[in-house]
Amino acid sequence: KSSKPTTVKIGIFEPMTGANAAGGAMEVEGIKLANQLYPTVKVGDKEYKIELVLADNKSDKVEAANAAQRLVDQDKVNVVLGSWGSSLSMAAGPIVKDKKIPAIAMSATNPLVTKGNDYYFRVCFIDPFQGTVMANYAAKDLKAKKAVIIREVSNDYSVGLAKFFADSFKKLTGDENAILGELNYNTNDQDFTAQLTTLKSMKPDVIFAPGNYTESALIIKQAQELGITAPFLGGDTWEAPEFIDVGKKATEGAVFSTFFATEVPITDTSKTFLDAYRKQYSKEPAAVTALGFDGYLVARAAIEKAGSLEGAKIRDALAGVQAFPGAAGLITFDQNRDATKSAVIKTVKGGKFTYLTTVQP
Amino acid sequence: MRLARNHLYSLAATAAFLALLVAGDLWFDSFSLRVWNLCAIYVVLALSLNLVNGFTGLFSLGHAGFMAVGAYTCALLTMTPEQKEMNFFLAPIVPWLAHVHLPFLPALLAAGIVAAALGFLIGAPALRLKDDYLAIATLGFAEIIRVVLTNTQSLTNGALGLKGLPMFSTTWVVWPCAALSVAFMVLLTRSSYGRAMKAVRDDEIAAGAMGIDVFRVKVVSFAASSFMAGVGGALLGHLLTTIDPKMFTFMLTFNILLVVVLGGIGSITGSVISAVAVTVGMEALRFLDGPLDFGIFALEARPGLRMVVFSLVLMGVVLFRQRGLMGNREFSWSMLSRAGLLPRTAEGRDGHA
Amino acid sequence: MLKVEGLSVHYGGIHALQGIGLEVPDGSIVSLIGANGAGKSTTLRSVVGLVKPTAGTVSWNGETLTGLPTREIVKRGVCLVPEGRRVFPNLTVDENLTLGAYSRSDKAGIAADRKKVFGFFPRLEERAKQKAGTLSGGEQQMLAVGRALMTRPKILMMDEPSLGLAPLVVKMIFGIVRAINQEGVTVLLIEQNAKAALEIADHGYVLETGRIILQGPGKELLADDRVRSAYLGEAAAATAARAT
Amino acid sequence: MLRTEGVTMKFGGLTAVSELSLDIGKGEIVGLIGPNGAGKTTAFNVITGVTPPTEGKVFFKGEDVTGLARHQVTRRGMARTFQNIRLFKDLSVLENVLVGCHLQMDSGLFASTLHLPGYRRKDREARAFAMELLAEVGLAGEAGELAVSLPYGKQRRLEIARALATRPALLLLDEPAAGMNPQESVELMHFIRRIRDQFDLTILLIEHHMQVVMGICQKLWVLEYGVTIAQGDPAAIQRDPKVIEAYLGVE
Amino acid sequence: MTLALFLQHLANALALGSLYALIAIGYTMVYGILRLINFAHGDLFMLGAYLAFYGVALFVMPWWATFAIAILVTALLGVGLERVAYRPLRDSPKISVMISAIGASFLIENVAIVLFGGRPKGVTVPDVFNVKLSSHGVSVMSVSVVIPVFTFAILAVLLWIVGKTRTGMAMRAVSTDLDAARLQAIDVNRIISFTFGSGSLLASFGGILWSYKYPQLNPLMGVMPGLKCFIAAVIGGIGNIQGAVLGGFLLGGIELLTIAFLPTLTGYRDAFAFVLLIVVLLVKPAGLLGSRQAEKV
Ligand SMILES: Nc1ncnc2c1ncn2[C@@H]1O[C@H](COP(=O)(O)OP(=O)(O)OP(=O)(O)O)[C@@H](O)[C@H]1O
Ligand SMILES: Nc1ncnc2c1ncn2[C@@H]1O[C@H](COP(=O)(O)OP(=O)(O)OP(=O)(O)O)[C@@H](O)[C@H]1O
Ligand SMILES: CC(C)C[C@H](N)C(=O)O
Ligand SMILES: [Mg+2]
Ligand SMILES: [Mg+2]
Repeated sequence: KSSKPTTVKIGIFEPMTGANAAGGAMEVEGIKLANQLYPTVKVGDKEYKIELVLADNKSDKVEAANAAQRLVDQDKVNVVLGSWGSSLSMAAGPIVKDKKIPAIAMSATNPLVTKGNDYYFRVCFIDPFQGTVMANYAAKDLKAKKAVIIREVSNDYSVGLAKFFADSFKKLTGDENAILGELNYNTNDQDFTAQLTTLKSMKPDVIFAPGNYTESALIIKQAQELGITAPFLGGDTWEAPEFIDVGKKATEGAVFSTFFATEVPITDTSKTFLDAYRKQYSKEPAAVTALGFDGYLVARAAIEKAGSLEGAKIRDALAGVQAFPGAAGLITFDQNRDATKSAVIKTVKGGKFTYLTTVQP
Repeated sequence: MRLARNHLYSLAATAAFLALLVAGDLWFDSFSLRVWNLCAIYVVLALSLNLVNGFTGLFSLGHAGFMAVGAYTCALLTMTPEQKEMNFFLAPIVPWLAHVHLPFLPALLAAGIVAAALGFLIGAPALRLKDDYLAIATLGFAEIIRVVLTNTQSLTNGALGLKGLPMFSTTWVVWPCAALSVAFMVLLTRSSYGRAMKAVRDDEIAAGAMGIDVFRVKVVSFAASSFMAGVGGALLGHLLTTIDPKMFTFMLTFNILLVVVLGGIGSITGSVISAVAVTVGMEALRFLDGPLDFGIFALEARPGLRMVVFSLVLMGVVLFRQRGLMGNREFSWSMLSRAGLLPRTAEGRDGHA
Repeated sequence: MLKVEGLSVHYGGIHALQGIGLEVPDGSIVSLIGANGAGKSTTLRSVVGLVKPTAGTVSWNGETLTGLPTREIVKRGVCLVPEGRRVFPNLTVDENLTLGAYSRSDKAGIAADRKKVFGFFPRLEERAKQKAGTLSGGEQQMLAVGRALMTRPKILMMDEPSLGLAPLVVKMIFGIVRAINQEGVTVLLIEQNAKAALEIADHGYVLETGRIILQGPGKELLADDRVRSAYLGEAAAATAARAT
Repeated sequence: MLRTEGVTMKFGGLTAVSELSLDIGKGEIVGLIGPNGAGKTTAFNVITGVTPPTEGKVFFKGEDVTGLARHQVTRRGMARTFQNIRLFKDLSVLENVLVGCHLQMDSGLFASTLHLPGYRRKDREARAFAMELLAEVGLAGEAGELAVSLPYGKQRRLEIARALATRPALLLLDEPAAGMNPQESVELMHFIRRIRDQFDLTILLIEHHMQVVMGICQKLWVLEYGVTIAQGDPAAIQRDPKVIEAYLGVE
Repeated sequence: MTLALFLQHLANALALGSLYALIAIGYTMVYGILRLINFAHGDLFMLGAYLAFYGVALFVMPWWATFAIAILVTALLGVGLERVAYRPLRDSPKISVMISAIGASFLIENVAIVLFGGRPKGVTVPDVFNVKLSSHGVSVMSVSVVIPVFTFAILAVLLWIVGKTRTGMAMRAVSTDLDAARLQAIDVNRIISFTFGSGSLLASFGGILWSYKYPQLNPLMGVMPGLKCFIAAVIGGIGNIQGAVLGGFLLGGIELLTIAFLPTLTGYRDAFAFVLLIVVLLVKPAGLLGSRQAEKV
């Protein structure tokens, strides 16, 4: 207790290698950008430098737990940010809870991440909401009557989203049999022709295919090759440049929900973020990059508000966050520590992600 | 006299180890403690793999599957009904499991038993195969187990996995488990049954001609190893407090295999040393991915460097010390005295005492 | 002439050969006898480069063989019929023989040699299309000798060619040894059957625990008391006869 | 003691053993000889349960043992050695013999790992017996060595000691003298005779060393191309023209 | 199920099966010579695909030129791999060699992650391979027609090499007994290098065609195909080249047709491959066309 710290440490708990590396990298971009713009924080009346400590969780649960433990224990970080991938976040859950260090997930949408864990927050919406949004879009905007779901059965996110979509699509169409079929595939599969051929014979109006962009892009491409014309709908994970890069022309017209659209800056922070990002990278940011930016800002604001580096205090400050202006919209944490936020629907047009509409919660 | 001395040494070593455990439990920070406890789990896992691969000569790559079964069994038996309800939000859990809630030890035992039973079921057909064929078939079984776990939503919660397992894997659980495993292996390898296993490993036909029921020895050792793997998996689950099917891919088996081979296949000592060294080493190398790359955006290039170094070390060991650290030798006090690390018995000081 | 000087071989800690010297003059038959584990096989294996000696040299007609890869040594006409039946079990008898002639390209010569081998071992001709792995021990030994002949060796080294062979075949093998020697092939022979080996040998060496302890013309060795009692088992045989 | 009835073994089109009918009495030393590839080892394999015969039956001590697994045959009191030595190469000489004792100890995984009292006693006995056997074959001094580090001749003797450790009534030796020089072969003859008396054995052996075969066998069976071409006492066999032509050759 | 639908499924199965077959051939060759499960085979597959990708993307070469260069470079890498990681272990226990193979595989993957980045890359498929052919409601891409042609052509060439040429016989000799092969004046190292080179060449050949069919690259892309094709090789009888082809088609067929007929079981797809494997092994322990080496006692 003798020598007071002169820095505040924020731990970045992200997959930098392994299957989720792309997502991790995008979030880290946002966090780093925010750190460049706002490198310090005022605690009480003292100005502290914010130091980022990165730990690669390798997209692996055992590694993730070690990495998280290391962040809170050895690096003594005050807040943890991450991780892309809900199951990785869940591996960190008990650790941050035990050490009373608040953690903020940026894009982990699985409800279980924050459920029953007072120390885990998230700056994005959750899958039940996302599923409803897409069901709405399918039933109302596309006037679809019948849908087929093709999901990544070994991916918690995909399975969850598929279920939420199915439930609300059935409700919206008032048709118990509105889902013609649920087809599965596995992570890292590359050939989907069998599923798609079956799918084609079901003649759906719309296809819901939540899953990683890697497999999804191939699915859409192979669907086109098989002559499937029904539109593809998906979730936030599609928003990665590789989605278009891999799927090429086939992805034209694919629709998905996500957190943020650069075309519709919501707050002043959005503008700050966009300007800084475009200047630095001369390209358009992904939604999760904006969320990474927001995660950092919320953490910083909470520390400032708590006026202390004590975990429990920062946690309480976070719990009290109301309408915080983030780059990807206003952030208010509900009693489950999930942000109630609007969803953005985008499509691929001319080889670019294009804003379609915003759906309020 | 040498015997008495060696007993003394062993007693001292045990005491020192116990002291280390107490000290660790008291003074290690939770990160070090976690890594330290992970070491113990890897000891159990490495020994279990060494039992089939090293001592019975069965090339088995199915460990992840047995670990998964153990981890799931133990988790489902120990989680509170509330936790289960929270976890199974997509499809409710099967009724007969919903309200089961056992203390840890019986559940751990059950994990081992279920895994062993499965090992028995799988072993009965698979152990008719040999070498690489056995390896690929057991790997196949493990993958099948994983696929089944992924798809049986109302039993395992499928891809969502389980979260909120009670944190039972404390020092005083995992290290005794490791110690028991070591004791079991040492006693086994010194016993007649252990010799029968080694005989089967060296020459099946000759072993049969010695009246050894070769197939039975194989199945028993396979099931015993599955038991240990199941327990190890359960311990791992309760250390992480969350599990899902993706944890238990064949990469996990490979990792354990690497530990075993680095230590020396067929050596208990080797497995123990290597389990600790690899677990600690992997964490110690973390700096390669870490703060080095701060400030500039060299970031994308850096991560992964740790694994590159790890692979290089691994290859180095395999290439330059082909039989691993210990070969198939075991630690003994006389080994240390031969190496000059302990006073030789002949000129021992205990003569003065 | 094959000349071995000061040859030492270690297997890990075992000092299997401790400075061996021997000479095999062109056109002669030389036998190497000695108890099990004396280092006979090791000597031959080092000559063809399958074992790397720790000291010493092997030379063939003045050229140093030590350090050359096995195939180069074999190409120079130094050929070994290894101990144990190292035939290729998955290849047919025919293919095994063809491989013996791997380094040769004279089609006619190869065909003639194959005929000759089948002449020596009609049993092999019967089984020409059978996989060598399913041959009996003795048949495999015949094949191993036949395969070696296919290389057209200048010096043929045989490591216990009679191991596990029926008396009739053993006789035949010794006949063949003589026959090929008469055609000008030098022979270096390892045998347990010391009597037969020394009878046909121009010169013999006795090897014990990695050292040459005795050498001399075959006939002389046969008469040597030490050889008689240690390797020919004559004293013991007498006792045995009485006991029956 | 051992009786086979019309044992026939076919590999694809090849009849390795045909209609073999052995009959061996208690305490006899019987030889099985014949040219290479005659089917001697195959006959051993059939008798000891390595491969079930295509046709025919094997009786041991009056009991039908045809088609039993290897270890079951051994448990009924048959032990063998192999033409190509098959020792447990990573085990010490003593341990090799102890493996042979495992059968007698009859202890399961738990009893032996937990070193239960019953096991301890049996273990002590087994060790004593194993050392006795090693002394018998002259390997007591090498008990701690690795089996592979022994020279060939000693490995053969170790294999015999190991087989004896199963306390067999019938011992089958496949070319025990192979790779031995005449001196050693003669010693082997004594040895075989001695163990027969000492352990109350019946012995069936395959051998090409005629000195050995003629020296110790009371009865001989001669195979050629799987067919029994002669049987009888050594003296008669040595005179049998068919045997001379097929196998012994003329002096 | 309508006929058109069935035919479509069949076409899919053939397309996938022939790709499996192609890769399995290389696997089986390498296994055959060293009795080594070359876990790095899948990684050479990945390297081939990346090399071809960079050839087009960075050096703007025509696809066929980069194709040729990529497979040759990968073949050399395979030869190098054998030299560095396997040759020193020739006399070591099998398990050490296998660990070395796993280590090599880890190393290649991790170096690839550092070099190429962990994020996937999209491949621009050359136009010839990207033509959609359809008739009677069945559509396939031209690449899926090209692959089986290659597969069978390669099969024929290899059968000839292994069965009829001197090199082939030497390959078979080397695969059973190194020392005995040396004694026949066979240059054992050259034969092994040759086999490894050809196997690696086929791996990258397969990898590139794979990336034309599934236009996405990532450093771990070889893991699953590697495993599947090894399974295919085992099913057919490892070491046996026709067996590899048979196994490849069978695996592709089972994987896709079971899904076609039992769509509810799609989640179990990966298990099918293994179930097939295990069933085959239990019935025919050496695979369908493999011959078990009779063990002489
Ligand atoms: N690969 C090896 N590793 C270790 N030791 C070996 C090896 N090969 C041979 N030896 C040892 O080297 C010594 C000489 O063996 P070698 O095979 O040359 O004897 P030999 O005279 O041919 O005997 P035999 O008559 O049994 O064939 C023996 O003590 C043997 O145990
Ligand atoms: N597994 C098998 N498959 C095919 N043929 C076999 C098999 N085992 C043995 N044979 C054949 O059966 C015949 C008898 O072989 P066996 O090994 O019994 O001969 P043997 O009498 O022991 O000869 P040797 O004295 O040379 O050892 C041989 O021709 C051999 O080729
Ligand atoms: C697919 C995932 C890696 C990302 C997703 N949003 C989640 O919460 O898990
Ligand atoms: Mg020898
Ligand atoms: Mg035989």
